[in-house]
Amino acid sequence: MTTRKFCDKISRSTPGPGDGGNTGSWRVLRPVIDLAACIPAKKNKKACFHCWLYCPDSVVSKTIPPVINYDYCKGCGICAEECPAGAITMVDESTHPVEEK
Amino acid sequence: MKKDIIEIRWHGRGGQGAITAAKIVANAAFVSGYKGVVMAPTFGTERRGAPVFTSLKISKEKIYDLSPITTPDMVVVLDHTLLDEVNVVAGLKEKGLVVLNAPRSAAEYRFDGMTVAVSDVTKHAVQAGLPPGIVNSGIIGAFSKASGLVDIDVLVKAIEEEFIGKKPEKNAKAARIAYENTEIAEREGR
Amino acid sequence: MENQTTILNLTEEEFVHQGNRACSGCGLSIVYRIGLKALGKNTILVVPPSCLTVLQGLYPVASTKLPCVNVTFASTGAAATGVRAAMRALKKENVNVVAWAGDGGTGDIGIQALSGACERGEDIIYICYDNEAYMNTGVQRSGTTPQGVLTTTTPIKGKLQEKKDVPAIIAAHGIGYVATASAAYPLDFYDKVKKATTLPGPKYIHVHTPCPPGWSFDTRFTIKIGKLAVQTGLFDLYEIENGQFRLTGASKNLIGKTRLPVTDYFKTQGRFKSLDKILLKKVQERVDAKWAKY
Amino acid sequence: MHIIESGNVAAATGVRLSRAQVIAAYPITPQTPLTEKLSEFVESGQLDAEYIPVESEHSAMAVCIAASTAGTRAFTATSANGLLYMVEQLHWAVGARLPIVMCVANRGIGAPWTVWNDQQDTISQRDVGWIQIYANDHQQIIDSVIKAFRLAQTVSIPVMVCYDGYLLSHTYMPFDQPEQSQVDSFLPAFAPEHFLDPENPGNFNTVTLPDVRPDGVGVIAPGYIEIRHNLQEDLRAALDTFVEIDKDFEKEFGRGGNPLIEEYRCDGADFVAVCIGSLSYQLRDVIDIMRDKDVKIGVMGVQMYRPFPDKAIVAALKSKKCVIVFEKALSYGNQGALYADIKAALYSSDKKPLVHNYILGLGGREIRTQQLLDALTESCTSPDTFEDTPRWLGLKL
Repeated sequence: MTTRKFCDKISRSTPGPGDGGNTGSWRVLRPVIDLAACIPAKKNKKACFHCWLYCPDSVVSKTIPPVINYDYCKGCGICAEECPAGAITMVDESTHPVEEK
Repeated sequence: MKKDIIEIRWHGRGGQGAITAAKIVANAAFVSGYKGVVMAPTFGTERRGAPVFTSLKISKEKIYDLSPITTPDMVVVLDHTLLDEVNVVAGLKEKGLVVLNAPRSAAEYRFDGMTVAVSDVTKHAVQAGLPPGIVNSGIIGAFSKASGLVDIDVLVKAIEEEFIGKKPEKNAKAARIAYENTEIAEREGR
Repeated sequence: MENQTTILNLTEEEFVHQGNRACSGCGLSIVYRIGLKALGKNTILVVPPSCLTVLQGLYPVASTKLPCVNVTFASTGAAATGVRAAMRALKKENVNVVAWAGDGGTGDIGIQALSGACERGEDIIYICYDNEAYMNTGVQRSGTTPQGVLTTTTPIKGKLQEKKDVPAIIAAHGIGYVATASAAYPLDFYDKVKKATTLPGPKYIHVHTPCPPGWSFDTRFTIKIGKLAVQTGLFDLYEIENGQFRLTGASKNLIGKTRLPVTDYFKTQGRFKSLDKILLKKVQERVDAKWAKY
Repeated sequence: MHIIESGNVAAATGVRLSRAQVIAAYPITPQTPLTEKLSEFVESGQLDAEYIPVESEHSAMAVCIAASTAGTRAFTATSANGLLYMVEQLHWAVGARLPIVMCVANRGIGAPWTVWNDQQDTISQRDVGWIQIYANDHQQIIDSVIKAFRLAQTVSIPVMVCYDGYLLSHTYMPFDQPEQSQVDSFLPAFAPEHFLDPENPGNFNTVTLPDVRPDGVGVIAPGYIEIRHNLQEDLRAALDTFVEIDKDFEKEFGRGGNPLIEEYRCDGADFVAVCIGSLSYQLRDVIDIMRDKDVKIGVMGVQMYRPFPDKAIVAALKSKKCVIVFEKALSYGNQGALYADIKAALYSSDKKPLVHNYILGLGGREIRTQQLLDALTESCTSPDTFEDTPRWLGLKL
């Protein structure tokens, strides 16, 4: 009988990032953090992190200051909406075309 | 259709244990050298108290035909009240045998051209210490005596194995009492 | 339930990969991410068709770092039963067996298998994320769609019937733990999932997950709208533990206080735009009557 | 050791000896005594397995699918409408390549309700991708169950073991019950390469694209059509695999030799009756009667119906004058399914016998030996007079 790899017989996926591609390209608006207003950045200690908690795509880091992974950020704006300090603004992507890479 | 198959039809009521009785005889027949043994209950829904029948075919060779018995060589009737409801001798071969659990004597039951064997199994079972109404072990004794097909000792052993944990000695005793008290009325001509 | 978990002590370990196919601003994504943190590595997931099937990824890439079996729509509760039975047979007892299904997959097509699993007392956690319609197929009404909502199968008049109370149906099975939660309160949800991992028998958690495209609102308002559902008293956060009902978290804090009017919630979403004043009044009265009993 | 028991108990005993680990079932006549026996085996400790009394057949197969994906040997059983209720799951189990074994006590399908035997239930599932084995007596039931577990895990394809409802399921006859040690040496433990494992997480049965797609490191993974093509290839190869497994079985147990088709007095025969299931044994009596009258006739039982053993069937039938196919099912709106399959297989043969088709026994209509004798006599006397359409036997219109 034919021998073939088991995974040619079935659909068994293995974990990895970017199944949907670089979902950062979905973004229309880009979240930009104003470090002067951002609570953990301003206090220089672990605090707040609402942007990290509420991010549906886990693209915000729980660091001082929080960093957004724009490769995968879909630009939903929840972080901007939920930031208690109003430190995140959603900026039109078209004004930021050259900055990447 | 094959001539060397002995066909036995068992009549009882749902819940009375006709299937178990036929199964015990099947086991004993197999042990006695009948390689072909096929026992088939009524196909379909079985309801407690309603008339049921079970087919038992016995042969020295493997049996391939699983269709129900239509022309039995013998019929075994676990409950004489069935005689009013069911034509138990339907299709019974000429000079066939009717084994009957009934309180009256064999002479009182007449089936044209058939041999009738009667034992008051209901009574004998109580004598053996079983609760009233257990007749499926006792009837095997009457069957053994009347048919001569399978030895009573082999049947009693099969009864004891089947009734493990369910009063095997009393069931065996019921069969033996019935065996000793089976009255056979030779067939009468028309 | 006292919240033990805070943003600061919530684990940084992620079990969902970046760059998955969930819509921008997805309420499910939030609870999936947080829920898996609570469940941890030693977990097997059972997933029927839903938005989660897409979020999980297309062959051969998986967006979830946990083992998962995709199963047919109606079979989730039974499939979770099968995984648990296999774990017992293999003497792997310390694994969380978790079914994760949508509201249609739970309260409509999947309710028979779920009911069976609850009745048998299977040691599983069943999480239903409720976005109140068949979103994966493009927003058709489900049993859990609220009254008056516009969907693609209730396109003009809105849904005529009331929302099916699935957690109450499951609670009626007498299982040890039933809870509700909301994507807008992820820490509350985290603690409930965490508690479920410590309890025997069937555990059912029903979590409200706002859906920007299905409910017609801007992606940035997912949390705001989830909170409004709770603060207006429409969707209540509670636990039923061994038959004892108690409001929790933000719902508990509403007891004895004036709630926001339900219109505050309805006006935020396009799906409610056909609601008339008569129905609005009726819904407000229903909410008031419900809260009068709390 | 020989015991006299029902066909359902023979099946249950095969499952016990095969050490099934997860069993899920929902009662349906005439399968019910099988699941009753299995629950008794489990409760009494004779079988170390999880018995899940599910709330439907759909869920029974769901439990098996999940338990098998998790790496355990899974079993279920059903009949008729129960089988049809799990159809979606049948497809799922085979697409996921799970070695589940299922017994089906064949029963007619409603409406109208019938509890009695025919084979429409499993025959109508012939295109699903499950392997279908049919047993003709209790020995074949118990042996087939044991072989089915080995076959299923060898080829990663689920197997149905089918036997006639009531005629076999409820009938008692003697059969040899193999020793546990023999079964253990014949049937190795189930040890799949991939299973649900937190240490090596994978996502099973994910959405698969029409085309191939690279994974994260650039290795190309098959698309849906490749996966389905591989299933078909593996199913066809399973014919030879089953022949090999049957040889091993014969070595261990001294029984076997007819895994795909079972012929009786076909040597030198001009006419061959063909059918599936216990009817092929009932026909042996008829063949004997006709052979006594110098009619050159034999009977062939089709033991494995899917994958279809077309080569073996063509080799057995191509030189015959006439093949008479008896069926307890049909492809409604066309002909008997087996009849159509046999004709298709013979189409590529240089010699082509005449082929007749009889439909009989639907919904448990009793099949009398005399009827079979009459039908075969007519087929043998005037083989050229038959139209290419099924004749119905025993109709009382």
